[in-house]
Amino acid sequence: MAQKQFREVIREAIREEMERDEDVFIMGEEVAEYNGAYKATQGLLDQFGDMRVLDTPISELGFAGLGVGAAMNGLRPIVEFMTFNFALVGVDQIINNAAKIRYMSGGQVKIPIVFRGPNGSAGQLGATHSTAFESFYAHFPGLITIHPSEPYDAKGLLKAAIRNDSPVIFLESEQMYGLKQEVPDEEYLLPIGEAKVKREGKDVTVVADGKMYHVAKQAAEQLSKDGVEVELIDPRTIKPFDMKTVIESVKKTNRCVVLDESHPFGGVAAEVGFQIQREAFDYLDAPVQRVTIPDVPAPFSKKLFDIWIPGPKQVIDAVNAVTYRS
Amino acid sequence: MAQKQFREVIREAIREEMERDEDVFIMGEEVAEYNGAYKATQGLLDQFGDMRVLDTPISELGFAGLGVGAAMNGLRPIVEFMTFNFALVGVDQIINNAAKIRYMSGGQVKIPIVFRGPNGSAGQLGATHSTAFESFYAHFPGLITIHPSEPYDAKGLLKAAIRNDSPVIFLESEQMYGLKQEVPDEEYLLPIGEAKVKREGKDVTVVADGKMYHVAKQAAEQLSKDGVEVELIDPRTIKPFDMKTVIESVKKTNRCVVLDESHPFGGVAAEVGFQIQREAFDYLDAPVQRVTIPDVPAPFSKKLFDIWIPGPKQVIDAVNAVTYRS
Amino acid sequence: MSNTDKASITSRTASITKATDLPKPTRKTHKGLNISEEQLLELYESMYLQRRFEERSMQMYQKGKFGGFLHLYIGQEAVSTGSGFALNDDDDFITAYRDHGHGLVKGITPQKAMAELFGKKDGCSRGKGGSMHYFDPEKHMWGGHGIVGAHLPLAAGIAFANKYKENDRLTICFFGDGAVDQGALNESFNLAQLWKLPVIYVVENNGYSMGTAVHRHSAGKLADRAIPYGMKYDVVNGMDLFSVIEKVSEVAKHVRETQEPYFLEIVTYRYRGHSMSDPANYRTKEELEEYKKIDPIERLKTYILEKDIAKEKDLEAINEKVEEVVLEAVEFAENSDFPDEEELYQDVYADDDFPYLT
Amino acid sequence: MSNTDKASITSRTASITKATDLPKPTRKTHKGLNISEEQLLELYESMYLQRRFEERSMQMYQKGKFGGFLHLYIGQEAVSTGSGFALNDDDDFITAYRDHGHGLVKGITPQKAMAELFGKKDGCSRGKGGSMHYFDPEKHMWGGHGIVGAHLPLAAGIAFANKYKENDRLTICFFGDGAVDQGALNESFNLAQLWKLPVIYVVENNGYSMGTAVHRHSAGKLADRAIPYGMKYDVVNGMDLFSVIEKVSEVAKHVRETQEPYFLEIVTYRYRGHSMSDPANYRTKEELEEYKKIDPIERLKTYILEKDIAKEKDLEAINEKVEEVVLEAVEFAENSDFPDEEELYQDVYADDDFPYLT
Ligand SMILES: Cc1ncc(C[n+]2csc(CCOP(=O)(O)OP(=O)(O)O)c2C)c(N)n1
Ligand SMILES: Cc1ncc(C[n+]2csc(CCOP(=O)(O)OP(=O)(O)O)c2C)c(N)n1
Ligand SMILES: [Mg+2]
Ligand SMILES: [Mg+2]
Repeated sequence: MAQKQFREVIREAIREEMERDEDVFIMGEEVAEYNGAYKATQGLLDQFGDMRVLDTPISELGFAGLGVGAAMNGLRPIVEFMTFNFALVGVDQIINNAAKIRYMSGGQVKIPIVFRGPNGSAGQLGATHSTAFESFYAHFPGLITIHPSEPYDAKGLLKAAIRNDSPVIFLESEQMYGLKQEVPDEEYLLPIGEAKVKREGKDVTVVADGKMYHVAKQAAEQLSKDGVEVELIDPRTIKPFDMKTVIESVKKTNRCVVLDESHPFGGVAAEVGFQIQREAFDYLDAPVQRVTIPDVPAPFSKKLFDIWIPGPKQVIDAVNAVTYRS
Repeated sequence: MAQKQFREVIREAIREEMERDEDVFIMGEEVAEYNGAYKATQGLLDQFGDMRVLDTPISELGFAGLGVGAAMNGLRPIVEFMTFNFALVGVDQIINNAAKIRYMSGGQVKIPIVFRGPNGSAGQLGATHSTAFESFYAHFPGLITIHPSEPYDAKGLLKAAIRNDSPVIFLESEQMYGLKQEVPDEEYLLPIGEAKVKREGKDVTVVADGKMYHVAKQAAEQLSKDGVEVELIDPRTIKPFDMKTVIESVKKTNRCVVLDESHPFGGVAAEVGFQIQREAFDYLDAPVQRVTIPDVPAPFSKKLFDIWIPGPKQVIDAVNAVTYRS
Repeated sequence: MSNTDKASITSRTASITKATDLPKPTRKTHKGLNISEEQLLELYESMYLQRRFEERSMQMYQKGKFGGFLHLYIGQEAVSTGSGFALNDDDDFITAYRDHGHGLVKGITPQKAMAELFGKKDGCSRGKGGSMHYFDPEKHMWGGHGIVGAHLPLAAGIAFANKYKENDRLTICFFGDGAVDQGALNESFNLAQLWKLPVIYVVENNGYSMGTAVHRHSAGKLADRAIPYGMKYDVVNGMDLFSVIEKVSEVAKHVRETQEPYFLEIVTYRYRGHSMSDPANYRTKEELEEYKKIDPIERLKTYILEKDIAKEKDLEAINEKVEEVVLEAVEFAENSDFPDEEELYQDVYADDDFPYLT
Repeated sequence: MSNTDKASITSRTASITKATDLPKPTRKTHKGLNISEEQLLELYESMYLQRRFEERSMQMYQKGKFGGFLHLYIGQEAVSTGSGFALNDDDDFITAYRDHGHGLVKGITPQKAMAELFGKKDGCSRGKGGSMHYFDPEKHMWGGHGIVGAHLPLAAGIAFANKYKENDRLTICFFGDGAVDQGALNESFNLAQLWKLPVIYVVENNGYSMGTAVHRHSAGKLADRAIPYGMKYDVVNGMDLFSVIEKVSEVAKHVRETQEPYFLEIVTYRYRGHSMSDPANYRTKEELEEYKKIDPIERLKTYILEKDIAKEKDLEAINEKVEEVVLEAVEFAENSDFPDEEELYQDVYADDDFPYLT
């Protein structure tokens, strides 16, 4: 076991899969000669050459679609978006082509492709550079959506994603690339679609993915000092979402708060909250609460931004609400 | 009062607003010389000339963005998408530009623009032509989303949308264009963001927008014969969503079913269901149920399509579930 | 402000009678093009099959046998047929929603093709795609695509995979003149030229994007869209089978050798409206008649008869055979079953146990 | 399959030393261009202001005074300055995220500009936009846009509105060489030419899209992207202020008269990395030095001194004045308040009572 950064394990997962299977290749803006805008692809060009590690023009629609076509015809592309904000200009290729062609062809065409890159906000970058897309992609059938919060999960899930025969949206975070965790030296894969209880507790269930997991964790630690034991669940995969694990926990704690970096309307939190009330209605001692980015675009100003992005305080407030401590 | 078709009142609303305000113009594929793919713009070219009624190339990104730019600089564009499925290639202009520029400019730039056209499925058109986008657009701050189900609402709301200084997504339906209703001869506007109780009932609240409203209505009529009185609410506007009206009703009926033509994950139904449990937890006698398009793309085959699209039977099942009649 | 106060943004010329200009057809004979007499008759049969197949489809549609959109290719058959002939069987085809001709040329059987229109499980896309989404990857038919322009990047990707695998296959991508205005074209052209991908992009310029004449939607000449990338290009008479065969053969040779993309504007015409609901009021009857005079099937027929390659009655025999094939296809489609209910939840994900949300 | 087995998709030429070729500068003098001596000094001041403003911004950024991205325009000042001079004050500017120079040229005060970087309420976008989103519509500055290529259609729309209102304003839209590959460019060009919109599209070709040299991301020559549409175009030396002024003036006259769009490739160079985090290892020191030798500010300075329009000390005086202005701007920004908390929920919708969801 060694301490590894999030960006390192992303790179390792890609490298290992490219070594294992020569149909795997990677493309995106600045992934090759520049070694990645956030250095997630460092060294890959040198190791694999420029037929397998390709710098693209700024043509998200073009290269996302090129990836889908290559996947249809037998390759296993990894497409890096410099951030997922920029994928919006190419999103038709993801939602109409990658996600639907298998179905429209009656299952004759498989599309094993991974779209990956940073998601959500990364500090003061303004409204066009700060959107979180986990809810957006999970809405559309045909896509798998993965949103890990820690290096260990990220590595095992990215490898599984590359081997999966369906299109996968794999969401990372600029602000987590430096995050370190113990990661096994030997190869491992993790199953897509399994949540993980990362902290056990009896008082309240908190569900939080991606960056919000870390916010929830901080809150849980503080709450613990206050005698409130949070059961913290990291769904890791957003679609398919492992509700079983969540429902089991809620049946024990009878209370739940869901965190989510998307905007509130129809976000992951709304979905999970809806399902909890549907599946565990008689177990709930309080309505499910959510903590999300507010329903406004990201402001630039640091002062506003700090209010905009949810912190442990909001989580604690929500936990207080569901435990009627407020 | 006269009986008018949905497509007629759309046309009337546009015409009246263009007559009233010379800054209003309309563009889109086949809106001018062809008189509209679905004839919603019939006669407008002849009346207003080709500077105000413009046929565009198939360049959704280009002309959606051109509309946003024109709105920034003082005009009030109406942009028709032949269907909202095709807007996906231009959606960056809606989500990143139309919705965010006002905010990023600190309020200095207003963007009075209406994006309109048919939404959702229209029979056997296959997966790329059948997606409903109300949940999708409502997710992103900066946009107003309107989804009327009947001519009367459509006309009053479209006129209000054209006069509104924020970008509006106005969703219609190919399958409803022929639908008729009594509509006043004199001018009227309707307020954006107000739901309407279209049928009063004491046993269960049903919320349904757009095409699903008509499905719910059918179900309500059948249920009534069975002694179950549905209170049927048409939200009309999806963002902002009039939860007050819904909550009031649920407090009376203690049960709710939400219909929605989107896919389930994070759809309108999830959002409304989540909010109901949050705001009316103590009033609920049963978990909120939803009836949506399933989580698969639209199949072509009539047999599969008929299963895919929700009908009154599913609504009745859901009502039975929340009233424990099943 | 009235109609007349306001400057007109486009000049609406009332006098346009023909939407496009056709380049001269080739002067080569079938011998000059290395087409045997037998092949010539096969080509005739293929074109006639596409036509009759669609005429019957139209009939079935009008009878209410199936729903959805139906976009007919009638008039454009020389493009699919000539391209198919000039290329290898394992070269890859991809096209837009007006895809019946291309599908049949690539070897989708009329039965499977018709069953797909009917939404039956024996359809080429198992009834899930319909008219706009013909798929048969084993036959190198990669669809049938409904979002205008969205398959152009896919073609670059299919070509990329072929180059990556060094398998010598090339990709041909068909689309309409309306698709030329989508940025997808330019992004694909740039990528294809930059990465030297073995792909032939073909715009089937039939003069109209739905009701919009080509000069009203695209500034400049369509073929010129290749120029900025340094991509090679040419304009071809698409009402003449030999012209298509000649040019696509030449281009295919070049593309296979250089592994560089090519852009062809093949000028053609659709006889029917855009789809079944379009009365095509935007064009004159005279224009339509002009084109019917140079109908690709009639033209080949005349050639065959004039060169005495076959007799009228031989061609009649072919026609009858085709007629039977098409009627069998209709019967096959009628008798085929609809997909099973469970099919609704199949083929979305690779994983058969995918836990679908409700 | 190893690195060497596999055919290389792009030829990585190690010997490229210069990313772009500069066209020859104009031979005209300031008199030939109708620039008065006073204006010449103002132009010098404007360029120097942009430079010093950014040098100070960089310092403030490094001191941690503000966060986010900071993209510096240093080296490219002749483009913004020459364009601003050649156009009217009420002509409309729109650009990408490297927007400080354009904003200052359009009359955003250094104070407001600096306050925006600091995220303060007195910023030109009230602290909500930041470095990438400078807005001042009253001064006809329409942003500051962060999604590469996404503002090109906006420019067509701004121009459309001007044409619609028949107000004789024209629109100039700046973007980087990287944006040329976005389909947004082609869709905008087609619309602008088809509808004859009074807009000048300017690619500031500084040789690199982030770390990717222009020939590695764009096939062919950038200016040629106008050809297919029949759009007029030209290539300009962007290190030379006079060349920019000459060409943009000419083009503006033409566009105003004909109401037709124009495409200019203005070749220039950025001295700094793409943003503050980019060490710019993809280019040689020599290349950078080559360009610094033809620095636009130095070049104008030399011209002014050689022609004896002003003395060294006059220019020093200007520099000092600018220095003060910039320092005052920093002070202003430091002292300005952050927006109020309530501002978070303002300016999203036109309706101040919008019921935000929680
Ligand atoms: C992105 C997108 N926009 C609009 C449409 C609607 N539409 C379908 S076909 C068509 C016209 C296309 O014409 P063309 O490309 O010339 O092909 P043809 O029909 O002549 O074969 C339009 C506007 C669509 N399917 N996709
Ligand atoms: C659609 C999109 N893709 C990617 C990015 C990330 N990005 C920002 S700037 C940039 C390079 C642009 O270079 P260029 O257009 O030449 O402008 P310059 O920086 O040289 O001024 C990239 C890739 C983005 N902002 N938007
Ligand atoms: Mg056409
Ligand atoms: Mg550049």
